[in-house]
Amino acid sequence: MELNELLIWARGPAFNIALAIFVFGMLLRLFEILSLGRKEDLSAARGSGVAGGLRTILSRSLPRQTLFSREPLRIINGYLLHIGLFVVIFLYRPHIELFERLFGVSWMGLPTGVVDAVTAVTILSLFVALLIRIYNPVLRFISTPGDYLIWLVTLLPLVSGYMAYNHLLLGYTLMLTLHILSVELLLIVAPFTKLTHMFSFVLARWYQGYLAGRRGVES
Amino acid sequence: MSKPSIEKGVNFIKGQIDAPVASFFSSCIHCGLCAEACLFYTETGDPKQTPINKVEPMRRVWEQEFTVLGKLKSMVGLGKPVDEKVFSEWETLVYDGCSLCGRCSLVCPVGNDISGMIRKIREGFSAAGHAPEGLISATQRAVEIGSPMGVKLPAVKAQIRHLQADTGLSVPLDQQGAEYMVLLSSMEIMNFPEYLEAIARIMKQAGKSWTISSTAFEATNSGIQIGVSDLAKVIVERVVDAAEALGVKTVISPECGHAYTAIRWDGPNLIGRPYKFEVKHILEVLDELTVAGLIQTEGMETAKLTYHDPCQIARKGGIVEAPRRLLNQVASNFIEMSEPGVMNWCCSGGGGVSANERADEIKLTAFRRKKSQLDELKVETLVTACANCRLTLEEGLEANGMDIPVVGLTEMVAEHLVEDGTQKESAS
Amino acid sequence: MSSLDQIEVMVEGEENPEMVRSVLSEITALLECWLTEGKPGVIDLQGLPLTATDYQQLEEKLGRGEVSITIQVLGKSQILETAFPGVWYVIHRDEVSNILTKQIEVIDIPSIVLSQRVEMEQALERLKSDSNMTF
Amino acid sequence: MSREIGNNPLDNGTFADHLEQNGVSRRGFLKFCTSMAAALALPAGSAEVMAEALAAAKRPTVIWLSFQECTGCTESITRSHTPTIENLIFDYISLDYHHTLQVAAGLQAEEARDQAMKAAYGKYLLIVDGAIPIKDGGIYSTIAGRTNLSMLEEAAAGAAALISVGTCAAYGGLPMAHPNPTGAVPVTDIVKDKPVMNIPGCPPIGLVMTSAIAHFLTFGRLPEMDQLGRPKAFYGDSIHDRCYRRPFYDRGLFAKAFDDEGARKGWCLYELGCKGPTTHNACATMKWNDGTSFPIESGHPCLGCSEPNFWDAGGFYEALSVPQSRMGETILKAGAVGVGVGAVAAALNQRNKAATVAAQETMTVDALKKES
Repeated sequence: MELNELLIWARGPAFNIALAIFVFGMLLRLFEILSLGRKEDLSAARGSGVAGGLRTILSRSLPRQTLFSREPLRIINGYLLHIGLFVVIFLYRPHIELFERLFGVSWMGLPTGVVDAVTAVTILSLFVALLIRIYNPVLRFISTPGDYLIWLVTLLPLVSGYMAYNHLLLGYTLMLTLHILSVELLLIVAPFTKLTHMFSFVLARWYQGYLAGRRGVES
Repeated sequence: MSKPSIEKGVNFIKGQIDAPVASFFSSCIHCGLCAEACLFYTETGDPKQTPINKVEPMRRVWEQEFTVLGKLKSMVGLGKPVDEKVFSEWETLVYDGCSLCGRCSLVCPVGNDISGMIRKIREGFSAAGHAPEGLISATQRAVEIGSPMGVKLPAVKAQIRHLQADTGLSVPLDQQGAEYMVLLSSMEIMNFPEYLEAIARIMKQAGKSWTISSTAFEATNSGIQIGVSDLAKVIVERVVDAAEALGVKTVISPECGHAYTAIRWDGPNLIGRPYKFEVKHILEVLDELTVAGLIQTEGMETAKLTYHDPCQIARKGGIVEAPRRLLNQVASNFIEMSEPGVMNWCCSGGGGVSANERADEIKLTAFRRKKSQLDELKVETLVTACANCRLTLEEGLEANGMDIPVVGLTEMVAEHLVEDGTQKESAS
Repeated sequence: MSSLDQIEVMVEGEENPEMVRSVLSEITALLECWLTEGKPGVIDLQGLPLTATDYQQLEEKLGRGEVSITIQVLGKSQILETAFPGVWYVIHRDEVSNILTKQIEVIDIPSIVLSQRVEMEQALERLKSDSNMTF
Repeated sequence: MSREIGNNPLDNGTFADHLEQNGVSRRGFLKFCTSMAAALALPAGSAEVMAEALAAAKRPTVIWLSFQECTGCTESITRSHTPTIENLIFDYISLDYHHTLQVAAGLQAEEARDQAMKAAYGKYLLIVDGAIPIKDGGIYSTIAGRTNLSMLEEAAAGAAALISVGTCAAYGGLPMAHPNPTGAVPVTDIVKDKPVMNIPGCPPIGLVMTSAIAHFLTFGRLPEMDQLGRPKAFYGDSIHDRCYRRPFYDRGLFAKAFDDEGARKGWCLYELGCKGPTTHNACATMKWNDGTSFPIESGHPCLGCSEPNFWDAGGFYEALSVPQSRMGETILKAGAVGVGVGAVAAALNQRNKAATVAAQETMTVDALKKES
């Protein structure tokens, strides 16, 4: 009986709390970043900063040839992880239902079986990422406990969702509950860890792209 | 004047943190890809040389000073310190292990300008008394004598006299209202006098009025390399004052990478206002003059040669096509190095590394990257457009027993100018 | 009361040859077991997630044999031999023709067909007392 | 079930005798056992074992107590007006007390219950439908002046086992739904020392109950149950897993309105709020109304009526993946707080930085040197 109560709690009050913390935290972080300001660049511009900023926001999604040839595995794995997360989060019908409720817009989903397979690939890519983090000397050196925390926090919703759908280990209801709770954990943790990059990468790319754009440099 | 202190260092780092820096630290997910772009990592294999690690002290200051979470962490004693030990440990990473080449910034998937942050963090390290001796002395000479290598006006005048005597070319000094004001780097005065000759010949053929300022002939700016904006400002102001007093239209930055960055991009921000004149790199000017048909070249270098893009000129300065147009005009066997243009590998001596004797060893280790690039090509000549690159390359090649002459592009163009036969003969 | 089962419908739907194939392979295994060890086998078709299309396909595969038996007890029961001797459909319906169970039995003859000893003894007694009667 | 209760002439006969008297042959009996074994998902070959055990089973006493309920469960179980095979069991048991079905009323009825309890003390099967209010001493539901609570406690003391029929008895159901004004609780909150089987549903399927009783008669114990006390044979799978519309779910084809193309084509009802994935019941296989259909087949999403707290689990027409919280409101409120706190943090940051920059001395060459 406690199980269903837990599901109701997870879908109700707990989600509210997590969503509130997520929204609050992300806004706080945004204010913290923007408040530090940026000095106006007084040098004579050779190109457009705005165009450069916008271009870099997009262009940084593609790797430099030189880097790709040095680290193909890490880069391909990064793509798998991020595209996988995108598909799993935004192209799974039940999730779209949530976004529709939230934003009032809906879009096409993918067949559940496809999302299921993508989930498996995404989970796999997370484990590859972990292995790289452990075995690559640079990554091992620069990794902090926070990096391993966000790895885990990202993994949990994927695994619980996958296991719920495929009826593994625990009953569907319990797994669904764990899935929702793990997503809530992710929402709570995100604003206060490196997961902020889900939004702040736009700012970072914009700032560097703006600088490069003014100098007429490809970035 | 207070002495350097850790507190001062932290405060200077703090003062450098702006919205871009905050967004960079918020976005870094420790993917480690920047290391793969950094020759100080690829050639040493030392994880400490990972670019983002070099700004770790700045990240700590940012987190503790400008984020609520960081303040909470500090309150419960979880904040990581930024103390004497940290400054000592990071000093070599910040100065010796970075040529501010900016390659890391270009590969970062989230768009972090890491090399820009290393430039910023040096403000704190110099204020904390943790700048390298070599750079301090160079800066002292630049501020007090006027040139980091201690070159004074008489030396320049002597060179001008030699040049005029040898070639009959005139070199105007302090000519009011000239179109161009030409800057030199100390190295060009001391090591590569060919540059001044080349300029004189080119200007003569193009029929442009030009001048050298007796109060601001030096283009290099050690303040930028050591990371002290206040001193960089002092050095830039000399050039600005001279150029505006002479009423020149354009100031030409010499074949020197960081000098170009200092005068072209940083200068107006250091003095807090836009210039009343334009700043162009010599390669830009040459390209313009060639396109306008004001200078013509003849004959071709037949030697197999390649071009080394100086980081501050190409990756950070956006001048990539001009040198190639010029080269193709005077060389018939020009081949590209691997990863040319914006993604070039640094010579290993930029960003103050070459002025920092302590970094000699790591600089030579890092040079192996350039060496292997050159080994692939087997060229007879190496062309570049930065006196500092040139010196570093020459040293590196020598240390590796490689016999490849390094030539400045401006000189090479000058050698092929269409002139009357006698002069041509004597020049080549 | 009529059952929906009695309405003739043409089944349209997704084909799922996997299900039918796995049922057939289980039947094969059971028949082998009956022939070698003498152990009868049962498959409860209703316990399997078979669609109407699957049923139809299965029926087509199994075909019809020579024997078909109808038992009238607590509703109609049908015992049908398939084209594979030893493989039987045993379908029990209730008084209003709703299907109670639908099974495949693998045996020489489904036990429900056999007369029970107790009842045969009772029958014998009835016959004996009947034979005393005169016509 | 139109027989007289509490006055059965076959008090001492076995089940086999009972069948024989009703003209059911051994074949009929075997058929009955086959269908029971199939319903209970017992392994193949169990029908014969069951037949042997049942043949010798003694007629059990059954007492049925109804508390906070709507009689829907009784309606469901007695819905069939034609004699079905499961009725064989109902015909056989000695249903000694059921206040809706029994002929007796008032004192006479209560006496019948007392008698039955005394006569079969420790051996009878107690069936309960409805939740039990316990707030304020249980005064919110009484029968013949006695609270449901005391009646249950007394009856449970002498029961061999209990069956909670319907979601109210099993998990509290509607009476226990928020805000639960009467303090209703399920049977298992009160009876802790007897085996209790839950047959939830609003209402549950009749055959499930019959099969459970048949199991009790055959094996002398309740069938295997899950963590929520439900017989696994019937509640082991979720509606979703046994749903004939499941292929549409897998292909991502969903009806989005009750009258859209998807609905007409029979696509999955997940987005219309179907609780099939988290609901365990046998509707999808056993179906309702003599096997005619079940809610999803009739185009309506599963409400999840056989699960605990189903009344409080959010809107019936809300997809399972949609949080049951006012997300828009939460975002606005949290956003407002975030902007407020963010503005304060931003102001502090700006002051902090401005003060730092203002306090910086202009750097000179001498300031670079540690010792001089």
